[in-house]
Amino acid sequence: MTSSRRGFPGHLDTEAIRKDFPVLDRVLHDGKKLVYLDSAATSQKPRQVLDALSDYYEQHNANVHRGVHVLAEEATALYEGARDKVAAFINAPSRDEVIFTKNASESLNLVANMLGWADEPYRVDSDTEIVITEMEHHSNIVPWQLLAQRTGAKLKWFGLTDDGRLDLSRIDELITEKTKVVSYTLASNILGTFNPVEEIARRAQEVGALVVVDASQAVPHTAFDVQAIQADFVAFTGHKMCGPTGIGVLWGRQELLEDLPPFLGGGEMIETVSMHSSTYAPAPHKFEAGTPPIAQAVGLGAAVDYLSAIGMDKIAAHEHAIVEYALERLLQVPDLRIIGPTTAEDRGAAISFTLGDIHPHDVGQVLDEQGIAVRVGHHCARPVCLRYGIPATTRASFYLYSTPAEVDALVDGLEHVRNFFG
Amino acid sequence: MTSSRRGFPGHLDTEAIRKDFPVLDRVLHDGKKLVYLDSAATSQKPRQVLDALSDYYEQHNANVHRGVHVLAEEATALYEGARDKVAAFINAPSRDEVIFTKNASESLNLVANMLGWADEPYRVDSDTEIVITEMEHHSNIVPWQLLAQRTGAKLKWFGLTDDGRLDLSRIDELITEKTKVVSYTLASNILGTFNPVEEIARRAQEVGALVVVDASQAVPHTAFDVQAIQADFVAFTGHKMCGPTGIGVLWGRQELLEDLPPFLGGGEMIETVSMHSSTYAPAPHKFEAGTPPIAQAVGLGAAVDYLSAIGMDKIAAHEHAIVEYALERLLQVPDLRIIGPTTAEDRGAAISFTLGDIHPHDVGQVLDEQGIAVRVGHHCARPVCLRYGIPATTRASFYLYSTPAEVDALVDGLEHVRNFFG
Amino acid sequence: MALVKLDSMYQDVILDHYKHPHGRGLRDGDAEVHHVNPTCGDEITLRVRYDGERIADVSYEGQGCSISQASASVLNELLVGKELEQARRIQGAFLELMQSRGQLTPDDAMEELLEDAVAFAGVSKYPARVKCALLSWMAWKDATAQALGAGDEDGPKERTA
Amino acid sequence: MALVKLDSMYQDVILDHYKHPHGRGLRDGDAEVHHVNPTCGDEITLRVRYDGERIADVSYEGQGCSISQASASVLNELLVGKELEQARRIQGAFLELMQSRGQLTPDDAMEELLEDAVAFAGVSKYPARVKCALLSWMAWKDATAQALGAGDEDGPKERTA
Ligand SMILES: Cc1ncc(COP(=O)(O)O)c(C=O)c1O
Ligand SMILES: Cc1ncc(COP(=O)(O)O)c(C=O)c1O
Repeated sequence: MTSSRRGFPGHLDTEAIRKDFPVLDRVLHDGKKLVYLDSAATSQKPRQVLDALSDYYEQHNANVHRGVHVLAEEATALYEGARDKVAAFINAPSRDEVIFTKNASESLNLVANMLGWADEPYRVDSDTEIVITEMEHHSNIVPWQLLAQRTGAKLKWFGLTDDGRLDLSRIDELITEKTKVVSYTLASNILGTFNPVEEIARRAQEVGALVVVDASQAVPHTAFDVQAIQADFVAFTGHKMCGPTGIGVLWGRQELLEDLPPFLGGGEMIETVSMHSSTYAPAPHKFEAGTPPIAQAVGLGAAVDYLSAIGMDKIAAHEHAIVEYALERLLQVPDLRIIGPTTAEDRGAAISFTLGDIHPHDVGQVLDEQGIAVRVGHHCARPVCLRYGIPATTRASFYLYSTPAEVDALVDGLEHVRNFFG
Repeated sequence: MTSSRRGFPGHLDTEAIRKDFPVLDRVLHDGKKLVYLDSAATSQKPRQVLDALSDYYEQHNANVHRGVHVLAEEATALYEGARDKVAAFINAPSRDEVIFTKNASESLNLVANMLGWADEPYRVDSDTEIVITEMEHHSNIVPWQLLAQRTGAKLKWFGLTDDGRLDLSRIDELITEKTKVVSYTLASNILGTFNPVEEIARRAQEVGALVVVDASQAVPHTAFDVQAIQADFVAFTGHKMCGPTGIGVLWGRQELLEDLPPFLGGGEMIETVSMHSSTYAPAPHKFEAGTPPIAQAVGLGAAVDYLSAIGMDKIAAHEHAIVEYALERLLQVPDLRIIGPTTAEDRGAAISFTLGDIHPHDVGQVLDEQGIAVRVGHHCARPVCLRYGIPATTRASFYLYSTPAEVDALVDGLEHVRNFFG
Repeated sequence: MALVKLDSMYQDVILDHYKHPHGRGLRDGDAEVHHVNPTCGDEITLRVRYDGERIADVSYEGQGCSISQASASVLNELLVGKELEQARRIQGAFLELMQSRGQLTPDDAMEELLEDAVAFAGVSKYPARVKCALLSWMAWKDATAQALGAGDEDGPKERTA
Repeated sequence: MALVKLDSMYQDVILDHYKHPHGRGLRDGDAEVHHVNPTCGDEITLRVRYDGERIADVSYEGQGCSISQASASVLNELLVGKELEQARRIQGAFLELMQSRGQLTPDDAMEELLEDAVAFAGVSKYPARVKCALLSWMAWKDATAQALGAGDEDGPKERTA
């Protein structure tokens, strides 16, 4: 492939894009410019999102839904407008299917708890099974472990192939008539793998299991359509898609949201309350107890506008090119082993690797001294490390503002790491 | 009492304080300056808090806890530094007792769920009782109703006296050996009442019940000491105390946090995860699943700094004076009935009232046209409305930036409302 | 004090209906529903009586603001005596007007159809109040479905929003 | 490339211990503990053997970064053969140094007490790495409590942080 330090011809104009992200001008350690390769942990935020936050607080701040005064109406319109934007961004059939949570973890816990407290036919109990995969983020493992413990349900999972993909060979034994729910990640935060939707969805439908998709590492990076992925629930998180911290999303099919019980109780989620009993508001409000993350939803709406204006297809193409280039260059580094797919096919913008037997902590530390920010550790996906017999990985991850020059800096930095511990 | 349109001599310099709050310059409806009397719903935010948010996102944004790079270390230090500030603000014996949630509602649900899943001696089940009060916010009613439904426990409550105070006369029958938990609000968001701590705590201790305090309307307004109120858990919310939306706090006694099970599962809250089982991190992390509200915690830390610099005692004295003046003037408005205590003793900065049989919606709308923002409705405390046989109230609420001139504007506005519907 | 905007919400017609409601009180009916507006606590109990396809009576009782009370009064005035089909047309037009966010200026046909109800045009600019104006109309629709057997079988629904 | 700051963390002494660890491997002991650092996955299994109040052996096996590995090696070198009281003093001084956030310059007394372990002074500036440096020391403390019967009765603890 062709590349230059100035960007990829035909792809995103990163020079212009980077001007939108104030933090990318940050200078570290005696004059080294920040090379931020940790977007899979959290993305940076463009000026447009920060301006939306300031504008909200400086002009319109009020609590939502219950007010007849101007600020309350404006705040409500902004908050509910953000819901419209997110619904459009993921092509949700109805805006009422978009629930704002605090992060993807809450979204996934919300589903697990709804199913634990549900009536039939949804109820997860001791006669039923839950299926996940070995490449899940802890946030899509622990909620199901807790549910299994508390209901007596059995937790099962797909294993992984040596090249970092789901092993679907025993799918019919894993997903059975007993399976009530299958929850899997669309894109792995540690391996980078994009998982196949069709096969899992087909088998789940065959046995009547609900499908939950953790799209935390997918929605930020590619055009996303909830109607295309054949899921019943989809979780993702604002801070990884140019939005603020403190906001996540759960999309769910309307009829399920109507049938399933609430999770958190409190203000906003009720219809009428007496000391003896309460009835609940229709979704999405049923699942949004208390004062919602108002400013954060507004910020996420601005992030969605920002990403849409650039174009999700263009962002995906840009990242694909970066990943292709990065894989090519990293594979030339001596002793470097990629943990996950080694080609850019069906692959996201996170690349994990080990470097000889230099511990990732040490790799990360020496890179940091050169201004290069990568993540090291098990990336909240420890079972993947166990599976591949490694304690941890170093992970470089890219986004719309990443450049080939940053890939070059990483490769040079790794050379320095090898010399240091050589 | 003496008062003037310029402020109360000896109390806060509102002219200076108001300059910190950009939204207070907002002009509505053909040139009317905003008179914001809805701080009990949510407070406005000072420039200092907005600057802390911008600074975080523009200079330090990264995910916390797992990074060895500079931004990750800075973000972690800022996030954990906010925990230190909040711990100091409420005089917590240990910083590890401060859990960040998304709002007070989540904090209260967290406690209810911990107790539902706990082992003995904490477990709430069908042999046990839960005691709340009739003046709770829905966020301190519905979580306990859900817990009672799901465990079979019995829910009981303190009634109210005609003058808007807790009726403690039958306390020994209400709180019994069967009572596992007593949860009550320190300050009512609708009546304005400050509740007595001693009597409830004494009786709860006698029977060995845990005490949960909803301090959402207290912490923003008065010097607060968790050690003085003899509680086991305290919940409050950032957006009512000059902080951002999207952040709440649960304080809990360390030994309880150690013994009680987690609620939400996911990244950050674990110690070690395998597909078969997981162990959990010590508190507070055990209760903070997923990427926390990082920027929002930082903003709350700045809010706490801001309030502390002014002085919580001064803020309380200022509000007391405003409330005294407001009660005096409101009681002179014909047909106006205060719902709640009619004197400023043991009373917070929220005043609810009805105005003849003009519906609060109409009161609020006509006030809004004059630039005056009050809240109308049941204020998420519908049982209080039922108790006093009214459909709703109009509520004016004050904060450190409120002035006597705003009280005068309210009283003039109410006069206009009466003429309009007269 | 300039109250142009406000006056456009609180039209004299509305204040009139509020102060002198038509057909208030509960009388015999074929079906009864109870609706609440969870965001503000407005409540209405409403009964319909049909004479074949003709609306013989709409009786109601409730508590709420001037907008929700006046709207119920206007509903009674407009719908009682009408054939169901015509009543549905009126209800549809009122819904359209209320959801217009102040963007719709009623034309002659609409004015003729809605009569006094056009006075609510100004309310559509206030999202928080639209639900008040619609409360009785949603209750009527629900009660009608029940009375004529077209509704679901759950009995009175508690949901409006 | 200027690596002043980094060099102050990765002292030659540390790199030396990392590349040539002392006393690594598991041997007989009176108690065994397994500690993990949840924030990064570093792990250590550590055994102590006592001869009265004298530390006869500290053996260990684990995986982790240079800092945690070197720290275990230094621990072995420093503590084996010492009396418990003296070992506690050393552990206390090391803890103090590690929690100093780079604010503490070891004085002569501390240098004498800590020997090679003073090389970790630079690590204390990196909060994320302090836990790595302390992992084996916390494990030793825990194992000692168990071996000498002063610990709680839960058996091996899984907690470090
Ligand atoms: C007394 C009281 N408790 C709880 C809450 C709930 O707070 P939040 O909506 O931030 O969860 C509120 C405010 O709405 C309140 O006034
Ligand atoms: C695949 C995946 N799922 C879930 C999460 C959890 O997201 P959050 O921490 O925002 O809850 C993350 C990110 O940390 C992730 O990468």
